[in-house]
Amino acid sequence: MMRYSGFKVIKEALTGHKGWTPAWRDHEPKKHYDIIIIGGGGHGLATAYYLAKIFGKANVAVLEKGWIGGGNVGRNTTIIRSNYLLDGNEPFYEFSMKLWENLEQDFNYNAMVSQRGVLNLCHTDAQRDAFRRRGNGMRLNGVDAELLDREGVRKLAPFLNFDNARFPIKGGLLQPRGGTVRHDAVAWGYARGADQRGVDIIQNCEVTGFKIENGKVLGVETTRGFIGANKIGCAVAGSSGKVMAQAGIHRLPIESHVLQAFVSEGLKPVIPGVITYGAGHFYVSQSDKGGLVFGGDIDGYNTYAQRGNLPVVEDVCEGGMSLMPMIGRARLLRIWGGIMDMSMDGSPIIDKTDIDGLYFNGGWCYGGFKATPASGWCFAHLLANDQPHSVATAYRFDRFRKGLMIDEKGMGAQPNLH
Amino acid sequence: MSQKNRLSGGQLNRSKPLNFTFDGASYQGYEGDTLASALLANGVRLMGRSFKYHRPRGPISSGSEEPNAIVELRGGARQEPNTRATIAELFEGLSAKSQNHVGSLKFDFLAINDRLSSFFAAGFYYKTFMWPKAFWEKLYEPMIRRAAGLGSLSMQDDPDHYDKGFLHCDLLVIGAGPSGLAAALTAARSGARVILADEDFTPGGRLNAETFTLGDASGADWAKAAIAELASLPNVRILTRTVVIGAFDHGIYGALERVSDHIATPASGKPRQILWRIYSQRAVLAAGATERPIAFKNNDRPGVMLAGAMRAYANRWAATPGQMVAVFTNNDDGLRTASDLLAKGVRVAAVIDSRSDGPAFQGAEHLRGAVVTDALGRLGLSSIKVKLASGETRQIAAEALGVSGGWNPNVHLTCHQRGLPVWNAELAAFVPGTLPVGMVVAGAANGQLSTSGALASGAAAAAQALEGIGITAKSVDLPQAEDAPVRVTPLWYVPHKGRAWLDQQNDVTVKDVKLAHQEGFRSVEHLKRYTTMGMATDQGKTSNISGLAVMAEMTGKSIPETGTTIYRPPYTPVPIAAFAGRSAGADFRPKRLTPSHKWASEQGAVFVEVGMWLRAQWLPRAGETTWRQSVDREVLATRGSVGICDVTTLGKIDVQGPDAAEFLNRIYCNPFAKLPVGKVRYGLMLREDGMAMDDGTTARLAEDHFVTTTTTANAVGVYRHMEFARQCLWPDLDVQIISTTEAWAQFSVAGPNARALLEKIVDPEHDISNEAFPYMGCGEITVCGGLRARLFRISFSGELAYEIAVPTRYGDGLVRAMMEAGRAFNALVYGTEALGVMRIEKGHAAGNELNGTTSALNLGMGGMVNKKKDSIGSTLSEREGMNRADAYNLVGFQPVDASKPLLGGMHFINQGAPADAKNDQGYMTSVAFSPSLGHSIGLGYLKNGAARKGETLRAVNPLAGEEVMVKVVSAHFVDPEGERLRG
Amino acid sequence: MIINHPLLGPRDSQEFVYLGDANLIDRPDWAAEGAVDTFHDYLYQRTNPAGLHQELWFHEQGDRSWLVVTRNTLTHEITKVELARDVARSRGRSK
Amino acid sequence: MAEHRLKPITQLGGDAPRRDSFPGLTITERTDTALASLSARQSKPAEFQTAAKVFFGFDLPGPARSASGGDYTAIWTGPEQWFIEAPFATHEDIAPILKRGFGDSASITEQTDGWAGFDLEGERALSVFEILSNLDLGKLPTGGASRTVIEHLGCILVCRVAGRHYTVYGGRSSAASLHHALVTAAKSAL
Repeated sequence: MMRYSGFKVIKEALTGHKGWTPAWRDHEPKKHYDIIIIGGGGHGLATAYYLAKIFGKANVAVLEKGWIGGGNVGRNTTIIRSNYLLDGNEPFYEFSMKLWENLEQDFNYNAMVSQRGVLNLCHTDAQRDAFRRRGNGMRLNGVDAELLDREGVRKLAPFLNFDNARFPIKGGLLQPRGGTVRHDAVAWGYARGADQRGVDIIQNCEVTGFKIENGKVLGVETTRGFIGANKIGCAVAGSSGKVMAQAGIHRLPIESHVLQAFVSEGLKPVIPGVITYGAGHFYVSQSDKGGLVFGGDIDGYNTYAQRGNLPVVEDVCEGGMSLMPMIGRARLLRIWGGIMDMSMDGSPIIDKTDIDGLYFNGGWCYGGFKATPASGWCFAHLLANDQPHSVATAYRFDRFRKGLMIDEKGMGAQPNLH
Repeated sequence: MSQKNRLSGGQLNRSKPLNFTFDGASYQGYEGDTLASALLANGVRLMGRSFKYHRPRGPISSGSEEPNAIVELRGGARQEPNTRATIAELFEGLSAKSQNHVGSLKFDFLAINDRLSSFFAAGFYYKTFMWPKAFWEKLYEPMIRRAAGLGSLSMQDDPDHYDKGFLHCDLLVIGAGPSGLAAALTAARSGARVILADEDFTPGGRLNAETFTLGDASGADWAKAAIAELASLPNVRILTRTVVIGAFDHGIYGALERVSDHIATPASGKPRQILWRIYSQRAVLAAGATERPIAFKNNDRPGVMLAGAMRAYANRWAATPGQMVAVFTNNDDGLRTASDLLAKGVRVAAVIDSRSDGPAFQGAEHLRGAVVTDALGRLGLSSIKVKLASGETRQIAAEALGVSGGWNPNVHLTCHQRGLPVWNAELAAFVPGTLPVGMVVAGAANGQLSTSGALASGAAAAAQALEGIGITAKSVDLPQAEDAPVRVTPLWYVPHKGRAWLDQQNDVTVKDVKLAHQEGFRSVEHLKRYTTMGMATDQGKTSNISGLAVMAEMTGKSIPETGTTIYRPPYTPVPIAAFAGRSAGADFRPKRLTPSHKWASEQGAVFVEVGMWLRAQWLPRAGETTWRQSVDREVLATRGSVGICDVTTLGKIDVQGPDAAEFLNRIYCNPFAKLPVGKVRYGLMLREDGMAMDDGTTARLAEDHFVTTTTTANAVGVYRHMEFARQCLWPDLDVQIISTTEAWAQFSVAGPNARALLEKIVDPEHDISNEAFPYMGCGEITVCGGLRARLFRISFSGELAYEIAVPTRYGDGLVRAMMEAGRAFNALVYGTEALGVMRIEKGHAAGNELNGTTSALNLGMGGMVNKKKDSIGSTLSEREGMNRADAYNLVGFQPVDASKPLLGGMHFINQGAPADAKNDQGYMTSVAFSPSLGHSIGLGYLKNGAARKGETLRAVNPLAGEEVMVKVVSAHFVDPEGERLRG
Repeated sequence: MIINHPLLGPRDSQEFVYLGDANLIDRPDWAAEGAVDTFHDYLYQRTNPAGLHQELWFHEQGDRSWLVVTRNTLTHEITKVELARDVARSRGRSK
Repeated sequence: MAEHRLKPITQLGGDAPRRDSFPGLTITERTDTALASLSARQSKPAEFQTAAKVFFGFDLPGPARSASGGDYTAIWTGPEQWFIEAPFATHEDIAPILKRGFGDSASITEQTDGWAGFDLEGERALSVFEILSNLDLGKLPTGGASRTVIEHLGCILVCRVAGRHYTVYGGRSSAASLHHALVTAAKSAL
């Protein structure tokens, strides 16, 4: 097991980098595993990692139809935060934040967890009151939060449009511990950590069907043959509908939508942390390489196409040019799209299904990245113990039937509004 | 400095010299130059520094694929970072600075990174900087961030104006090289509506860079004639300086026109750039091809460039990177560079041809079967080392080296809808595979690399495209042109111990790709992400395929088996401002003004944004120094006598038809069927999930005519919802709805003297006495001597109140008339703050309470949900989770110590319990200082609140470390029995 | 995207507002047994197909028609556009 | 209509219509038009048809079209719905006037002041619309009409003379923003 360190980097540099070994191994699938995780994205890999590390389950495979980290963990705007409003969510996301804070030492991989702060701006008195409610809720949960007035915001981000704004900045809610993480490194770090603990990571292995007998799942058909398992966890984000349909579950409280995101050419540092516009669809941070990483709203129609259209690109840039017209001459370099599994109340699901042995993790909307460590841990907990983790008890399928929605935005049963 | 490397000829306007500066030094070029061509002509090869190792760099291309020669153009607020010198048109007074160095361009202190490069191999940062934990954010990351990035923003607001526009055509032709021109001519002569877009300022593509003839004319002249013909046709639109950036769904293309980038500043009122949305029936992609380099040790030295670019500089721009050059090629096309430069009088030291079986070359020493193994000269090439076929190494002096590794078709736009290109072994390149619907690819973009082939395929592509939309193409006589075969023997890199660059801007070398392979990052996407190859400002246009080829060699698979990268929009980077267009700064969104806006402005009102609306927030008077003074005065004056408020912003929906009553009965949870004509009723509208969607009053003006009001915020959504119900749920209900929000200027007139005031406005034939026009009455009346108007006896403030509406154009007149009539009562106009105070005093829910997660039960209106009829939301509001004993109820709060202020967003904690999430009892939604009561009051949601009146709780605000003891009270603070509004 | 409006011809989808699955037309009977469950299924459960999807779009910046658009969620190809009112009637909805 | 004592203001807040001139285009505030929406009721289609013929003397236009005759222009705005234009001076009370013609076969709503109209006239009109509207105005014939969006505002666009004269109606409350958009575009394009 190779350990990464500054010393190792120097040693390899001086000896022609001949000693590096693959970050994770390529395995042929075994005939049977205790647990199979479908989906080699952030959540799937994290689940496998924690199953092995925390719950002592090493006879685990992660099946990935393409290359690991190729889903939403590899196409997002890398933001982490735990500034949620509702009881069902806040402890979960704070659990995630704490895991982020120790992640790199934990899995011996520098994912560049950078807690430079997440600032949500408000533009009306009502928004400020709502932020005070949220910030106080965070504080009651032991989470850091600061309510800034206009001058407080100006001190942090003097380049914002204070003088000629359509929607003046009234203040903002700051979570200093929020920030960004190098997204790909999260997938690779978990993969490497899981691999080192005995998990089989199997790429280019697409699940094509389930073997279910007497209401119990026995394994999966894949492009690399049948693989048996005692338990199967599905963590496939935007493909939730497609994969679950193979198990005969044809209806879920989920729709698939595309979220576009954007990066500019590299620029010398200008944006300190993450800034979110409260009167338009725009949020931005700046990567360590110098690119402005920004995004806004989903396109709004069901799609699996991983690409969007111009109206949203324009809408997001309009928001940017309203909030900080100094970015006008920065050039947008690349647009990409990820498929979001938008749930009916904007909150996720980590639950058993009606099929014995089949477990589901999904409905992350566009908030899945920040949830990666906690989602992995809680899903591993559920898979290992058949009981939800204490911070994930609300993420049940039946909450809609029972009228216990976790609706942060208050938009109701319309996924494209969450 | 003289233009020592300026050649003869070229397509320059030599009668128009242009002065410019680069890094403060003055130079001269000509109209028709780019910044790069002018600098080369002036003997400047060093134009920038690379991203990671800060290596000295010069241009490798003459187009938008340029990774190296990127500069900060212009200055002040117009400073443009990362501008490609190779496509920046020269203009008088242009000033540019090199970027990404500490110290000068020549002596960059950060070039130390280059010395330490073995420590900075691909992915090194993932393996270190982890200890001690706190050091990442405090030390390592700030250090990395300072060093990273390329150019700088000015930090000033972009002063330029940008437009967005929309164009329609039968056929969009992308690229005005030989194939694009042939396609455009074919379509234009066939009568189709054609748009021809080209990124260059002179259309013609490679025709401007080559010495080939088309028929009797030079390529450039033929292109000029073709453009002239196209420009003369009414069915053709030519967009030069316009790059098509993306292929979107259903034939929509995005294109960026650089309207004013070739002049110092845009003319007054004119845009810098226009983002066009082009709606096309069909498109011909004729985007040409991009040459690729061959990697070898130190192949990034200034002076090493693509052979085709070297030729373009000589032929089109009459500029050469040096007087003694060499050429390194693996294909026939590279040989053209040598002959063209010789023809221009440039000495060619040698032609190094990696093939032993290629055609012979005359005119310079032709080293066949040889490869370049090293380049020397730190700030600019001085010589190259060549490994001869014999195995010997020779050093050859040269100031510049033209390298050709073959040409890659520009397939980018074919991939924007996730089509994958396919490998063509003969060209050793990817060619278009699955295409977006409606697109045909022609010319070099489709692998037709000869001029003749390009022309023919352009014409054929246009004919094919037009056939699809029912237009028969007329055939076009195409001129004779060269038809040379491609003949390329793939050579991706020259093996050597040193560093050979693939992605020059991001400093990704062959070694990095090999390391990625060694560490298991073998899929193309892993390779890209691990090494950052192809992620620089050029998006890997000259490097991706070569990197892929190296990886293929490592894995022992073919290139197509190894994969291809997904090209995504935009084709070249686009200023963020261009995507925003005119919707920037204060023009981000339109404003909506109330009918009394003009009057209120004259009064010095303070306005507030309410959605898109601007409403008067309060109207300060002389001597008032705080907003509270104004608001308290407005509240007290209204409650004491009479106040007027512009409430036009509330949505008004006209609901008519024989089934109008039944329709409203289903839209609202409470009954409407039996509302008498001439009466108004409050309605609560639920979403289907049982949560409150909106509330408002509905007036029945006739049996078959209602006017429904919505909240300001929800007007649009409620209308949409009602149309959904009308068209999708109950299509045969005979009901018609239409918004009339803006047709009527509506004012609330409230206070004990409201009626007295209105009696001076309402024409005397209309009796508005309490008996004739009681609370919740409504009617159509006339005012001020005969103007049609509507009067509603409703009250948000809790006072005796009316809402009066006149056609909007008379709203300004009405407020003036009412102020005049109200003089005897000291009438005033109050703003949204006073409105808010009075509604809180009265306990009315508003936006803060109707937050999308509150049910009728939460609002204390559970009893309104009529179970004897079907209405939207009634069924699902029965779910157990929405009817728990500890459900939130809306109640009132007041501070135990009357001097203490309350704040919206405070949370409630039981006395004696610790302030933590477990003990959270609810939250304050709205607060106000009640001038009527002399203390703060609040509304809020409290668990089981309805049963807890009289309790004392802690209202905590941990954000500010504050807490206030509050008493739970009825939400109706003022006139709880409602006597005033009925008076 | 372009939506070929049955009355107005091709229009930019930017003029429309999207709601979701066209099954939202099929609002259950409130008076039937187990209405809470059928309403739950109606409102919250989606087939979310990867392929042809019938969905509701409102021509908000146009003629205010609700449309049922049949669109492929993998390619975005639109194969059919109908007035929702007609679809609703054909599915048996009336008053 | 009786003589009352309230003074009207234009949508831009002035006493008289504003006019802005550019090379090849003038933009004029339209203040002399009364408007009402006319919607056919489902229950009386025959009565509605008859009433429309008798009242207007011309057939109501189909989708994306307008039709004129006498004092009236009818603009198709939606299925079974038209906006009716008439001279303001004689038809300020347009809703009751129409009601008299249609009885309960139609639902009629006054819209005069719900909208702010601007006339764009001149040979360069299309150059300005190309940076304002996504409609293919090059193909919109005289009499063509459509609701669409201009600079985030829902508008009704009527082609009076193809290529030369267009009316844009936007919500009255946003008249200043619409006017700003039109004028900015004209400056930019002309």
